[in-house]
Amino acid sequence: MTSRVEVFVQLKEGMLDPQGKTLEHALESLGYAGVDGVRVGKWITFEVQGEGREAIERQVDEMCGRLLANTVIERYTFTMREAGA
Amino acid sequence: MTSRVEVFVQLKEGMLDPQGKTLEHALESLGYAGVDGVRVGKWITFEVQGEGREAIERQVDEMCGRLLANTVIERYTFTMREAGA
Amino acid sequence: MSPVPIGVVRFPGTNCDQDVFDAVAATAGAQPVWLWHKETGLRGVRGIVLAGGFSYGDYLRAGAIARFSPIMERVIAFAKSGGPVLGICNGFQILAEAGLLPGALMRNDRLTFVCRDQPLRVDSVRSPFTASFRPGEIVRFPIAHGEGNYVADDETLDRLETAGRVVFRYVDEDGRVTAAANPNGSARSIAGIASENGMVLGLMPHPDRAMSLLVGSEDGRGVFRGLMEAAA
Amino acid sequence: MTVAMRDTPVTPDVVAAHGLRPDEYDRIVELLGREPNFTELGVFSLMWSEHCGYKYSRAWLSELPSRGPQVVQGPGENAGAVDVGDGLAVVFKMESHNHPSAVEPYQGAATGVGGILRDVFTMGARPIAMLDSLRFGNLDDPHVRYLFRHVVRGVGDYGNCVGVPTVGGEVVFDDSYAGNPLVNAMCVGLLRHEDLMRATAAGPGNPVYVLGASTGRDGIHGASKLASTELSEDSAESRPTVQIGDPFTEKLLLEATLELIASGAAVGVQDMGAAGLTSSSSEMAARGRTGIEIDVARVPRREPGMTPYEVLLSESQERMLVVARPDQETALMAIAEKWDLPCTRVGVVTPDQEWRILEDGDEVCRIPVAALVDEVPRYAREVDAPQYLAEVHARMPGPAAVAAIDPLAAIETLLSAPTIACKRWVWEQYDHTVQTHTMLGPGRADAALLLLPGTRSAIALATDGNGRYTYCDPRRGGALAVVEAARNVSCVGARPLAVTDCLNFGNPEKDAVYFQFVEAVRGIAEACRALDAPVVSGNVSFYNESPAGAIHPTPTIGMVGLLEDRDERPRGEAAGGDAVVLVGANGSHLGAGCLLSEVLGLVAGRAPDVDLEAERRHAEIVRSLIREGLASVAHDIGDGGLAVAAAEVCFGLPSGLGIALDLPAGDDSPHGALFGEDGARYLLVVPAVSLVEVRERLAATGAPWRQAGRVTDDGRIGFGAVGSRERNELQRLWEEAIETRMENLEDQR
Ligand SMILES: Nc1ncnc2c1ncn2[C@@H]1O[C@H](COP(=O)(O)OP(=O)(O)O)[C@@H](O)[C@H]1O
Ligand SMILES: [Mg+2]
Repeated sequence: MTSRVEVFVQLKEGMLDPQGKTLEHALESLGYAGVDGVRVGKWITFEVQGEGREAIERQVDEMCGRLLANTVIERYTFTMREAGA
Repeated sequence: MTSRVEVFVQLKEGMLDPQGKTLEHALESLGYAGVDGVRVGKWITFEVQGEGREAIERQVDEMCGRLLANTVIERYTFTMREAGA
Repeated sequence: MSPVPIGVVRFPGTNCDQDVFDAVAATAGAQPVWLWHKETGLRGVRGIVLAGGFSYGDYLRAGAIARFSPIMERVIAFAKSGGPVLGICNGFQILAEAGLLPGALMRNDRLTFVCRDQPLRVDSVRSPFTASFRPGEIVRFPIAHGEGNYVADDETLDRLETAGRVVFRYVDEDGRVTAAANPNGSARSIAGIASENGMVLGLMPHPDRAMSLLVGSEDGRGVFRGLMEAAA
Repeated sequence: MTVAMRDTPVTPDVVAAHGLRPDEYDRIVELLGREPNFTELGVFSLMWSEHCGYKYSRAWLSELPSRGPQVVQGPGENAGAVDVGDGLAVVFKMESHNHPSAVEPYQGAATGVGGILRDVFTMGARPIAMLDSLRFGNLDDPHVRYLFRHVVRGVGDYGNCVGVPTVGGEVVFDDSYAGNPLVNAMCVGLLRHEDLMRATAAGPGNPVYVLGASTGRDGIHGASKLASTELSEDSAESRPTVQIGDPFTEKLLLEATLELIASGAAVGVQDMGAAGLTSSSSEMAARGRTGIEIDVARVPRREPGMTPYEVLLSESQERMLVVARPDQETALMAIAEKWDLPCTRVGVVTPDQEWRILEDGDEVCRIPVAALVDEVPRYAREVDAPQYLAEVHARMPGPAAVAAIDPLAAIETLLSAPTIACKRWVWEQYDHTVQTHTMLGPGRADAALLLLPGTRSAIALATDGNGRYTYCDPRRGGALAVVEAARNVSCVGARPLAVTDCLNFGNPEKDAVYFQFVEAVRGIAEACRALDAPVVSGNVSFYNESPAGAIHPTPTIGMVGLLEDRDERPRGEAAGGDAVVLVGANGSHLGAGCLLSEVLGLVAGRAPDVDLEAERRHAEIVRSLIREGLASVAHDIGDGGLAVAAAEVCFGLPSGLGIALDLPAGDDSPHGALFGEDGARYLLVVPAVSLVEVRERLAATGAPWRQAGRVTDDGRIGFGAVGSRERNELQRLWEEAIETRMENLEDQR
């Protein structure tokens, strides 16, 4: 079975996000009013082969915790769906 | 009305994605077999104030094209939902 | 007395490896030894330096991938057994990712790479790496990094401070901690921290680039002397 | 799909779409003895383009001096090389990446750095320094800021990651570059003479390898637009013409290549840069007087379904073509594996001087190597001076208009003009201290100064060019680029050794542009000859035009100088009471200068006259004063004249010090003396104790000179009777001009 995974990584709540702040200022100076709380994170997509939804989920979770996010400063979520489905 | 927007930015199809490539190698050497086609993009979230779903959508689309994505090499999509809803 | 072998770890994207190798070689009593990232042994070295650079490209996050390399498994064990380990720049990032030092190094708050001559204050001489400095001494090491913004929660920061584990701080020419003198937004202007036993030091500035007045400063020699003595 | 492409008939329209003229096509048919197929046509269009074949420029480039006892390798290889003593040679070249940077500034600049690095390390040299010479439009325009911000980031991120210090360069802002920025990068490498590697495909039977990244559809330019219309199922979207840089792979390639060359396993190595596999393979064969046979099916791909046409023309980055010794293939593979780089055998060197391309064993192209490399058409024509020159010269404002300019206000305007202002915002983003040999980095002196490890000597590096001068006076402009670089190198005590050039011009098919080019090359040739600084490598970039017109013609010069004893450099120390000495005549020439352009917004008049004999003599005088410790600071007088030079010298002194200038007596208008950009001039700081000796020495040379002022303790900069300003006030204007503008974030991405 091939699953399509999308991982979303963002700085934890309460951590200052300078990139988000900068974008927010930039949007403002371009005249986009009313934009607030911009945060910039990562969106990582891939396919993974394997059997058993739960087993794969566990594996992806581990990949996120070990490598894709630094859990000292970041939090992550991910979604999974069967590819081609 | 406050809408929550999520923007997803990725290199266009066919573009070399050095980030994705090195990440894929890393996952492999960490023993995660069967991972394929890793691509690393940006996930930008924010809130925007405004009236009229379509008007806001047009505005967000413009923001993406002008600032949030580099449309020479990247493509983007976004989702919107009413905040607090 | 035979020279003390000091390991210099080379990841494929390490680019200060030669600088560090030369710095160790210039330290009386020390002998540099290359350690390749694919190696699973430490060649009998008694101290280790993780040099600056971009270990595996560092596209995802500096040091994120390097910490899982074969050599790092051994470096982690070596540090846990009390061996001296010096992490400079990317080396600091790797030590933080590996959990040998607390906190994390985020992208510089100004969002750009920054390279300059940086005055630093030696805020603790408890660690063997700074044993040859005077407390409060101002030294100059170059900095050159894009992800040197040190962050940790307040509790951790307090703990580091009270235990004398904040070793270097960014200061201005007069030795004052100011926002303008902080090149990357680091919490409490922290430039380098040590482990509880003082034997692991991570810092963003480059003592390896401050080994000769010909290039502007020789203040880095003390750090390498400290490493050699801790390893001896 | 593949079949359809290969069978695409070669009609006159297809030929024209490939940028080939009908007579050029006829010549191809004559050389082949038959009509080319579609793939072969694409190959010719590339190899016969200006970019690869130098068809408009080659005839003139041959006028540049390229010999000298110091030259180890002249033009013709991936980079030039000069002897620096102690068995060492310095390898260097400059290259442009203007068009890619206009389309995608970050990636364009980054891959420009990548390309020039490869040119140097394929020679077996370890890159030890980078310099970047940049031109943009007006910094008050958000799009210009966007280009500037991302070009700088691209240059920095790539060089920083590979670990090569960017130690110098220049940045100029002028409207003529608004639609077409210039991004020129220079790389300098170091090797022992015996390690020099040439890009030759020698030894029939030797295997040919591709080392490094896989091949995608990157950068298949103009020609491929046509190809993609044939491929209806692929949308233009999926046809990236922008190349993405991968500095980590470059670093691997750098280490692997140097190891490979040191191991003796390689016969020849060539970067697969512009025109990729096609130019690298045919040029290597041409140099080796051999043939080469490559099976494109064996070239590792990043994407499925690529045609031979695409594989041959792809400009994917971070790839090398390697000709190996037949008995050394295991050594080659071991090195590739150590660095985790793919390495694939794709062909073989043949004895027959044919360039043969196969796909899975079937022949796709067969072209005599000479037809691709030696038979490139060359166009040389004599054209008359264009009309605009007389108009520009006539536009020179009269003395009354100049006298009306408030000199103190003009000084402030000049110091805060981005072209003159401090470039810290740029070079702080570049790692300029890695490799620990940077004695004088950016912002420290007019040229960078690098230690040569294991020796007593140092090399000086500088880039210079002035588009405004060249626009007003093409020949002088070419010469002035060379002499300014030589002055910069001399200011750190070094003697010019050799140069590389990057010739940025508009469309050479236009007579005016062609005239500018030919004259500028002549100017460069004259100056290089007079200064004994041969041209050992270079690059031509034409078609730098936007809808608003051509850029100012901008030849840029990268110079390498040698300081045999690193201790004989200026010490930079100064104290109140030291003398400020002007070597050279008093200023008077305002034509084509910064006072007119920055204060009046005028490009007018003639460029400063070039006296090569004076340049040579004055540079020697300055070097000898530095060598003997009689001058502790030296700065050449260029943009903005004496006023700007004095301010810049002052900004480099310990805080608290000032400078009081004396202006020459008997002048009613101080503008010429303050702002004149006459050549062969330097401003020195002479320790008070040495002044008597310096006077005697200068008097004996017969060169014009005067004591132009002194170092003061009052923290002010005084401009004679014109008035004075707080040093800190002027310094702030100068230091913050660019930073303040870049704090505006609307161009951030
Ligand atoms: N793009 C750049 N990259 C690196 N260094 C630069 C760049 N532009 C300017 N510099 C450095 O800033 C200093 C001043 O440059 P410039 O203003 O061109 O000086 P000058 O007018 O004396 O030639 C030099 O040390 C130069 O190398
Ligand atoms: Mg200049």
